[in-house]
Amino acid sequence: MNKLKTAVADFGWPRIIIFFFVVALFVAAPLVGVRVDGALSDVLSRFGQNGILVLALVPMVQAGAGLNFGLPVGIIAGLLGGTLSMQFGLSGWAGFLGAVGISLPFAVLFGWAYGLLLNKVKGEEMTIAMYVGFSMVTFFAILWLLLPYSSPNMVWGYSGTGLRTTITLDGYWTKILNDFLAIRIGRFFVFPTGLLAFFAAATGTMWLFLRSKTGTAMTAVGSNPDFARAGGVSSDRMRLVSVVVSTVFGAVGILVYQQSYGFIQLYQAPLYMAFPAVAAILLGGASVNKASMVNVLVGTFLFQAILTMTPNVINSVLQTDMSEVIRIVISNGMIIYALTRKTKVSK
Amino acid sequence: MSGKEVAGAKAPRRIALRRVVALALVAAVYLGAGAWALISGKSHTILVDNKPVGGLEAFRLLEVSIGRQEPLELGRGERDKFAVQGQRHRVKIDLMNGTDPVEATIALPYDAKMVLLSLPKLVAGVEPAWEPFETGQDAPAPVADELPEELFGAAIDLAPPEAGAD
Amino acid sequence: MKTPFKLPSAARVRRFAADNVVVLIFLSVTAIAVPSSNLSASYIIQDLLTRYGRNAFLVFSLLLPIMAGMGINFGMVLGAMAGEIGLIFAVDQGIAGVQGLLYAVLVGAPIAVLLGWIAGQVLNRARGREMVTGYILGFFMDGVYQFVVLYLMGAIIPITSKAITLSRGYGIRNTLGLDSVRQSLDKLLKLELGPFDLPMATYLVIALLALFIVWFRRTKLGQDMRAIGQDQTVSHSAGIPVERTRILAIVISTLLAMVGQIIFLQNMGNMATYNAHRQTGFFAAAAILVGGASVAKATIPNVLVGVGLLHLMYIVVPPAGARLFGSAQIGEYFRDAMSYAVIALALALHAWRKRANAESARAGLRGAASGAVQPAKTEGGAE
Amino acid sequence: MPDDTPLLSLEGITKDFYGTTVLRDVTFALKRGEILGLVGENGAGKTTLMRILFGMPVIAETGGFGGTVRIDGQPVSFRNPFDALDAGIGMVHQEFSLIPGFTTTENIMLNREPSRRNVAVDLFGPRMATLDRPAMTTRATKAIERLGVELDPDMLVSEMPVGHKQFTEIAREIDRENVKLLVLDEPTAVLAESEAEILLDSLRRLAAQGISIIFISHRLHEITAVADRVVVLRDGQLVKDTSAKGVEVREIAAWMVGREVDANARVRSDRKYGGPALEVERLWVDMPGETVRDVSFSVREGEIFGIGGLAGQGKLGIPNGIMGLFAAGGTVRLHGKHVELDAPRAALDAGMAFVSEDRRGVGLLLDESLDWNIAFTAMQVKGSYLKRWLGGLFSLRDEKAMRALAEQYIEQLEIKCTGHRQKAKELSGGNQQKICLAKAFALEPNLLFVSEPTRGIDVGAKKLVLDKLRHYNRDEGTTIVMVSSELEELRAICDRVAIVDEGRIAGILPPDAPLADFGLLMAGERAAEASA
Repeated sequence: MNKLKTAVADFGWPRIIIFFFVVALFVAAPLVGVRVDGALSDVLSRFGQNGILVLALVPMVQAGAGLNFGLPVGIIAGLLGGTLSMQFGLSGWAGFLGAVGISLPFAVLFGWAYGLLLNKVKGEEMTIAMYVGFSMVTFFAILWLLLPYSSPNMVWGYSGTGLRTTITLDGYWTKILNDFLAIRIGRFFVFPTGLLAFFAAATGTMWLFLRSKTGTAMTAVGSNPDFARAGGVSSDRMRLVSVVVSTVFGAVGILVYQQSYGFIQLYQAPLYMAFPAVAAILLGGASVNKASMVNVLVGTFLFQAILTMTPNVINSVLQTDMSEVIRIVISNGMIIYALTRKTKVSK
Repeated sequence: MSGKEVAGAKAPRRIALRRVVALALVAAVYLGAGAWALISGKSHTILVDNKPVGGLEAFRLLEVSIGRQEPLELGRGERDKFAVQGQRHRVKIDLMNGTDPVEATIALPYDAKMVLLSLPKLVAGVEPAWEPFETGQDAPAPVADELPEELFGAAIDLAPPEAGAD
Repeated sequence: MKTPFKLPSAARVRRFAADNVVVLIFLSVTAIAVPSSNLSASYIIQDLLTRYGRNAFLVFSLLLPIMAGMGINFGMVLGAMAGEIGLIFAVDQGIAGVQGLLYAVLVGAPIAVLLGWIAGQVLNRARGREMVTGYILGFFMDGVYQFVVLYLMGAIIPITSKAITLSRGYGIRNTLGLDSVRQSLDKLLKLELGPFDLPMATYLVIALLALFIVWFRRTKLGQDMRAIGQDQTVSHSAGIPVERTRILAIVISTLLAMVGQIIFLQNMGNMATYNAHRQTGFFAAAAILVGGASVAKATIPNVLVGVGLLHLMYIVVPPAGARLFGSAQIGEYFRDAMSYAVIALALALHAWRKRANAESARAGLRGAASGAVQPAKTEGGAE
Repeated sequence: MPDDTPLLSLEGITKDFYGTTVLRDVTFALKRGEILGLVGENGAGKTTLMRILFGMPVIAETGGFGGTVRIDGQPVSFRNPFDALDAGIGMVHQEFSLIPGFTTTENIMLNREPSRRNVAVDLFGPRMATLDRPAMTTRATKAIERLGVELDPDMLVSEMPVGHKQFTEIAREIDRENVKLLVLDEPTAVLAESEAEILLDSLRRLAAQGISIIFISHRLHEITAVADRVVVLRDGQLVKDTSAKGVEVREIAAWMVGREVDANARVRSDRKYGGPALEVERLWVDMPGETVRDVSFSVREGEIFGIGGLAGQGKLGIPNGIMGLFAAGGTVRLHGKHVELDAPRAALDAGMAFVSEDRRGVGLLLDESLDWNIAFTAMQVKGSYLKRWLGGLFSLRDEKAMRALAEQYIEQLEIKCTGHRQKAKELSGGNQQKICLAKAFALEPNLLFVSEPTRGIDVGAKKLVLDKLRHYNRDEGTTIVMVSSELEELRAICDRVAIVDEGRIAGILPPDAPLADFGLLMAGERAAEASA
């Protein structure tokens, strides 16, 4: 009984409430005429679509650099990869993989510079990360206008220069992962095999990375920087590595997101993309300084389930669209909960 | 701890009394200011009307002003409006015929949003010279984009486009 | 306060530059953009004068939390929301003019106090990361605000005016016309000085606020906030109620932000019901940091300089962008990027400087210092 | 005013923490205007006694205390330090509790500022009163004058020399109108000698004004210079309460460290040492609270070298500096090879290992499992416990090997735990210490630093830990440098013991040297005097 109590306290009431909320949504769905299989199909594809962006948060949390509100730095690298790949006329698998390949060097470079900055500012990383992300996104908004992109599918038709706000991936790599070996069951349910396999591979890579010597050192730095230092590990270096890895996963994550969504969104679109990812990982049970693969999987699933189900179910029940309010309150409430929780630094 | 230094602890009861009085004063000022703002800030629309009414002739041409606002010129059968605040207003009508301007004070009820003030009635001294005016028309229907933009914009929603077709 | 250390002039210049690098960067960008914008001096000055009246009050609301060591109060958007709720009621009740503003303030005040108190409680639980928590708290409350204004108003909270209600019968429309109170404060005491219009009443209110801040610093509470801002542990052991004082700092800041938002909106003349507050914290933070403030220290001149510089850039950069790149859009992105970068840079510089200071403070303890424990000057001082 | 009631009397004060008695029946009294020198080793009970006097909450939280505290003959019991302050007791701490950006005046008057009321006070309460700056300056100046020192009332604390900070702090305490008793805990620790002199003068002035003073210092000559009476605590008991007149420093030192039984010290004839293993020259270490200023020594191969001294004197800084955990300078050579400072990795690579005194802060990953804790350093430094894949292209943790290692040490060191997956934070202090030892042993070092190995662990574990160290030294031939506050422990297992005082080595003694000599070295007397 006592154990249950501490387990509940550890997990946190907000998470439990949200968990039951999601269960209630699924139970209520058929009662109000929402198809569960269709909804589940949606949830699965959104799960794969967003998962890698959530996964990208893990290394920095583990290294003690906090929640990566600067995820847009990686997203920008991904956008560069995607747009350049299109510009070079690559399509299909070559296009998608090309996009990933092109984005990686940018991600490493950006992540490295961003990590150097974060190392200078231990303590207020999260606020600074947020603003680094914001300024990166807006600076790149200028570049989207100025860079000499020329592919007619991407630039504004009337002026012939400057990328469009939304670029369709149709004819390039729309849903290339989603549709790969996808299994259709009935009219409403599609299992996005390729997408989930890719996500699983990414999760596996992260898992292996955390078990490597470097990953172990990184976890130790996050758990107790003084211990790691005494063990001959440079915490600055480990934090830098974690930021780079996080940025790389952010870049890949946005490419996966876009192929599933079918569009590349530029300009202000990436501005707030870190927040739902952060909310998801926290919802999955991560704290500001500890996160695992399980947190990512559970959190992403729950969060996407809420996003998918609330508009349908709540609208049917209340006859009004409260889903926006609900998701703002839940996602930000989750972040505040994590930030105000006494970080259990056992000392 | 800091209280002692200030209060001097000499006359705690007098201090307590002072506080009560002071707080009461604040409450009074708060409520008073609110009441003042509510009453004197309440806006009304006065339609000034120069049309024949109940056997009274309209004037050929007149200049009407309310309070210190710029006067308006009204020809026969014309109507215009003043936006005013507060309930008591001085109306000044110059009939432009060499006679002295007519002045009158009207008092409106607090909840009258819009009143129709008949100038012939006012000049003739008929009380009340005004009557409530209902527009009858409702607020225009909001267009679709009147709903708030989403905070996270594109970041979260976006069910895969074809999923929406289900 | 006197400076006991006389630095050689070169070092002093370098130190000045290091302390004001944010201001200097901003100045140089603006200096380039002003001529390229091709705007007339009188246009720029008039626009600046208007923007001072519109924005300065909001920026002032950041001063006290900085003094109390809580960093930049991004939670000030809670105050902005309270002000907007006040304005909704003023418009709904048909209260016009300055009275309408007063009414909005009176309605907004208790809401702001409540929200400020909540924010203070939350921030007290998030020591060391007040800024990011305040920022997210703003997002969170945005959801609550939307719930209240979009779903409760007209349904549970009585709203009489159909003109501001959505056609479905409840919820406030996306855009709220503020014609009844539009610039009523600005017009109250308008001074025409040559080609310029000066909203003297607004300036007067801002000046009164500045006086209030000056006075407040000299009160016991102000002194306590300064103490807590520097060392919470010492303040606590001296008997200063740390948590309560921090909450008070946030409550006052929220109240001021409430008034500031009302002043801002009366100048704008209409209100984006669900968006008006979203950028409030960002603009205020950028302004005070551009003015040379840091997360730990901010003064009234910082506010005045910052509002001027930031808005000068906001005025001149889009037309400059249009002329240089053929796209005003570029200028707009550029000024946003600059403002975001300035916040990031100012925060980073502060964190970095804090570490450098901590290290130099211990410099005396390093090295195999010969002789007695302390440097020689110590001994002379005590005699 | 002839008043025979002592200002303060402590009667039969007894206190235990979770069954460990730290104070036993301590009784003494203090007269008005008297200066009492309170002396004792670390852990003798001084701090606990002062905590009881000030009603620190920690005392009540751990079950209160026995005995009576009387002020002016009336029994008192303070619920918190503010009660004690109200009753006229002031405390000056070792660490400065000053606001750096405030002036002298503002600090002296902190939270007691004289102020003027105004309308806002009625509206929003007393904190809206404006400060009366002139009155503040006047009162601060008066307090400074009472001390008989010169301080600029408008100088910022952050720009002050250390001595001024100390005086500011004292001035703050004596500004209270009702102050009767002042407790100073090592006030001279941070001061230069000339400043310390001025401080002692100030204390005499205050005593002459009728303020009683409890003066805690390890510098025994200061005690003999300023105190009217000396009270010596040892192991929680009062061993001496005597007039300071005619008392010699050496006597006090002997009272302080003297144990009834002196059986532990042993003379070892069977010890053989090789050449120099570790040579340290002019080492300085910037470790907060444990600053090392200028230390040189050399340790022989196969030796167990002890470093002792009172807390805060810098003994802990020595291993921490050599291992690169704090900024350090000087020369360190291991087996003749130069060791880079400020680089933990270099120290580890050179073959040194360190068991930190800060077990929970530095020694352990509290939130991780035991196998992680034990294997981590060896994995990072030596690349052990890794499994290589794809021809060494990348390597993963070898959880099996880690488990085997953990289990080996769990058995060998008799670590009580539920298994190698248990989290380190769930173990008792003694078992945590064994984990730290295991971590160091896993590195197979040729020189091992052990810092405070027995602090905060129970008797059984203490013995085991010390035995393990002794056997490790004997069986593996590993040179050990052991830093400890427990003099007995050092004398029991070390071949030589160095005593550190004020960041320097005061002297190196054989373990069987007379106790009083150790005491004198700790009290800041030079080696020459001690061996006399």
